[in-house]
Amino acid sequence: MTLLTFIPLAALIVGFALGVILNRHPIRSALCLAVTLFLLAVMFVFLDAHLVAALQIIVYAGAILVLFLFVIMLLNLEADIPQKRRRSMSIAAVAGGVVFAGAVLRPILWAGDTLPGPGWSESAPASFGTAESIGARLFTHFVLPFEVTSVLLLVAVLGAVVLAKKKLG
Amino acid sequence: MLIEIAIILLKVLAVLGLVMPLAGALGWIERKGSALIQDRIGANRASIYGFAGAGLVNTLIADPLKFATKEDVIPRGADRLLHTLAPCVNLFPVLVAFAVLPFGNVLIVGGREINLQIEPLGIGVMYVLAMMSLGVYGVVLGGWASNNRWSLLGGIRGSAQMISYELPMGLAVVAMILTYGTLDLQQMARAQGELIWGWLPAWGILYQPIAFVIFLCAGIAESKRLPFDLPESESELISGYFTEYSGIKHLMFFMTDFVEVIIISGLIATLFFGGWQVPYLYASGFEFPWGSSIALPNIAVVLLQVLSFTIKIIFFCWFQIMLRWTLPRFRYDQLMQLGWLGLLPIGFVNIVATALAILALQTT
Amino acid sequence: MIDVSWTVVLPILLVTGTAFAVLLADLAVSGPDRDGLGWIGIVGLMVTAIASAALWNTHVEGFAGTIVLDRYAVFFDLLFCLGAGLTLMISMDYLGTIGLETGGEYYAIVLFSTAGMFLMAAADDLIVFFLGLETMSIAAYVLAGIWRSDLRSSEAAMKYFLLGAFATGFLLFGIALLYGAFQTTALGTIAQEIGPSTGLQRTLAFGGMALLLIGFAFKVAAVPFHSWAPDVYEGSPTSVTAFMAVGIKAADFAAFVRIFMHTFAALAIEWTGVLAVLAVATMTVGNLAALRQTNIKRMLAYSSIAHAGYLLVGMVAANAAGGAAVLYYLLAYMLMNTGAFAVVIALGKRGEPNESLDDYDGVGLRQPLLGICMTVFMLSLAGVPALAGFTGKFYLFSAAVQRGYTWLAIVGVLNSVVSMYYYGGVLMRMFMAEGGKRVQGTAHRPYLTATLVVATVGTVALGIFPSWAFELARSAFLSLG
Amino acid sequence: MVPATYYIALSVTLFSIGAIGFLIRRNLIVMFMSIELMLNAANLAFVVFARQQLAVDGQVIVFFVMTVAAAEVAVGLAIIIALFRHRQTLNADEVRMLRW
Repeated sequence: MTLLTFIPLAALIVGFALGVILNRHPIRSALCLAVTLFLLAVMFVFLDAHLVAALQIIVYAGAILVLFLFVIMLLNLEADIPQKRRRSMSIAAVAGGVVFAGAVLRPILWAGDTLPGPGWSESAPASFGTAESIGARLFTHFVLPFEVTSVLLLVAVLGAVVLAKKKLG
Repeated sequence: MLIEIAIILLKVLAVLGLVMPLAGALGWIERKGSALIQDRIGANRASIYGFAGAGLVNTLIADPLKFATKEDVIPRGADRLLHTLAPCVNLFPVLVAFAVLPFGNVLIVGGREINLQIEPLGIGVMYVLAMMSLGVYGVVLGGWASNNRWSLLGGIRGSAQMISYELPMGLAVVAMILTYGTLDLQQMARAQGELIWGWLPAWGILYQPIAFVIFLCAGIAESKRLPFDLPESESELISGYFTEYSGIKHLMFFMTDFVEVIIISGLIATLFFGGWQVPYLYASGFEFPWGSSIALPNIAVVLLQVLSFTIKIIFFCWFQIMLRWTLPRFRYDQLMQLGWLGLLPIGFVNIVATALAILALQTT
Repeated sequence: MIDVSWTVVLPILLVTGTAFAVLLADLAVSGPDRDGLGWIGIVGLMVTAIASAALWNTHVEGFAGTIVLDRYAVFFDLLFCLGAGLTLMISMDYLGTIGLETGGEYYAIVLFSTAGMFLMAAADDLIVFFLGLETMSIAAYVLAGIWRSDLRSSEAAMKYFLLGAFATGFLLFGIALLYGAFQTTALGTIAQEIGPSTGLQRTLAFGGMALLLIGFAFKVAAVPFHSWAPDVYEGSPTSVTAFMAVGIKAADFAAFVRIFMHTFAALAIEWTGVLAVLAVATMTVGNLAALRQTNIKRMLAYSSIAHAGYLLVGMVAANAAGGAAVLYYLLAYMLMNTGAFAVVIALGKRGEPNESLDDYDGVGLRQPLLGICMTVFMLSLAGVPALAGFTGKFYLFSAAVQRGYTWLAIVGVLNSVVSMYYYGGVLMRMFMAEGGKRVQGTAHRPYLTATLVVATVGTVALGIFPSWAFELARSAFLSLG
Repeated sequence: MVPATYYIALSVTLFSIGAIGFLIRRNLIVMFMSIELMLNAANLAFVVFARQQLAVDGQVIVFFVMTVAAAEVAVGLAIIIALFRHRQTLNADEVRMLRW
């Protein structure tokens, strides 16, 4: 990916991410988040993570965010009323966030050092990021976490049903 | 470089050139089909000098013209930006999903081998699922931005229905991935060219009949057609999420419906019915199991393949239209029960059974 | 190849299996009496505990080194079994009291949460730790909100969930930076490479460590990341509050100690200072705020914050004595705090929680046995000698003194003195005041009585014979290597 | 070729935006979405590091993060619905105890 494609894409991602937190209406926030996620999937493609990109769209944009939209519509939420009295808190939060980002970014960007690892300059082998390579790693080295996710999902399903079902008992 | 781009462009044009008129024609076929089933005369005004068959051509031109010249109404209190965006968001992902659908094997032109698939992505079928899962945004946006209760209800119904039925659909696809050992739809289509016992074409439906049924149900639910058309259900919600649309935007919603029918048909054909395969047709021509063979040039083979694929798609489109006018609508709780308590567990069992069968075959 | 080692995951399998058994048994049970389901859980936890104890002398890695079964993991497995078992016991009486008919889901979710804790204690890989943490936390969010007809429960669940997920974000980004620095999420490799790291690798490692620290501070409710704790503890059903205060906090510390005191041991100089400041703030704010509370659950919440501060003192020591003291104190804290919550439950009735401190007036005179139990717990929490809380604090502070943190130990002792005031206040009310409401605990609650007996005996026994348990804790911590 | 550090910078920026959003917004659903932004920032970092190291571990981890996110969303939205049944508001300030 060259600078010519990276900068517009990154700018769009940041712009829509800002849209998420600045829009007054939750639906618009959710849509901005959807676009952000979609653009991130595009970026994943540039980073040779094709399967992850597809999953990002299927799981994140296609299911998780739709759930958000579903709840927003179900509860028929209206736009927020802006509140004045929280301004100082907001300023503090923004300042904190900017300072945090700066503190992490400064050494990373200006270190003149490269990240640990061999691979940035060379092109990735054809097998990198394919379903086969990810599956092989997932079912050998990461087989325990993989099994744990099944318990995790079961707990989530159980919990969601317990909390949201209409009637008790 | 330039030639490659030109080839891709040509492929895109070929696919769109097939899909868009077909989608338009389906509108007419649907009207005719419903008339046929309900034993009445239907869609007979659009004819040329009394010849009703010409109505097809007429519909292809007259319908878009009619929609394009109508006033585009945006209701008061609606979110103007999202209202306009919704139909585009609805149509776009379905159209780009065609990019990985193979419509033929390899065409050889001037020594250059052209893979008859717009983009041979490694993640193939996952890409289609990804694009189809984006289709729900158009429904949600249209429903929400219209400032109309029926629209909102349609949007809510649509979002819940579409994410619910994505799961069984994904499970059916996983079963097919296990069967073929690849994600690439072109590879899947090629694998179906083999023969079982020397004479039976190894189409996916023979291996995975259960996955086929699941995929068919989920596919129809994804395209929101009867018996799963609750997001639109005319008698309850007028037109559901696109009640408040008129003019060209309405046409786009309308088109999306039919394009979805086509992509579902294409997927069914590719996954379960051999894709572009013609039984006993190989790269060099027909080779029948009883020994005789007919040699054919590459171009004829390719044409036959494309024709075969087109016929299969049209057949399944017609099949979906017949379904629509045959079955009554589900109630919403029945819809959810079928998805979550019926298709989903069956899909899981099917995957486990498939995996076990493959394991057993590999170890013996 | 797939590296399956059943021994390593045996305790986790047993407790998950128990959860499944409860869920399945729930289908067979009908009617309001669901104690049987709780019993299945308790028996399952006992089996798990026995199996874990039998593995005390085993030290194996499994699943490509992502999980390890050492004495440290076994110690925490036993601790979690105890905590979950006591929670189930008090729940069996409590759920009926408040009229919460959830069926088997409640017990199953408690057990699933416990399975997540087991994973956190045994994880030798950041991803396994992360998934264990999420399994535990998501189950805990549900438990907090499980009393759906009660507004406070829903609000507590909401707040717990949002802050918990926020903390998860920090933890995850920290893990991402560490992965970037060391090309792996295996704790063993990170421990080896973090010391000699230089340049951008070190920068990333520092960033990751800082973010993990923030995440953990949120999870253990250390000041200034504590603001969620009082509301969540107050709003959740009391049995769940007890579970959060002892079980979940112990699990957070299990991972916190393993990752910081073992994996990041080479950089101890860098993080002990920050942790010392956190410890002081946490102890002081927790204790001072607890002074002003009028609701017993809220008071215990702030006291729980203060106790997290004491535990941080042990971590600041960054040596074997400190680590062992943290483990020991978690055990002591589990006994005395569960006991305190059991007393709170004993005084509540349906529609009448009796959680205000005013409701405690004269309770000790009317129900002397309950009063004696509460006395033991309060004095132990305050750190009065000859009880578990005192020996625990003694170990924590002496570890800090060993490493030259005398000032920190002094702050800790001063804080204990402050805490004496509010713990003593409860006792004063129970034995010296006569209230108008005349609250009387319901008699005939066998499970609650059993819990109180276990907790009281344990608190006293740990106070009088601390060395045995401390040696266990010590050898558990030393097994980290 | 853009240096890998630029991607990490983007990731950190996204993470900060998410964290700021969580702190300045009072709408529970939007706060929740801000958390999703933070998780996605971590995902981007994982993918970049995986590419940098030419090892797919990072991509596998993203798979786990998505699972966790899905589980969190299921439970979180269920809690939101349960809360909304009581109060008909999603303003964090109007929810009595939710002040921080």
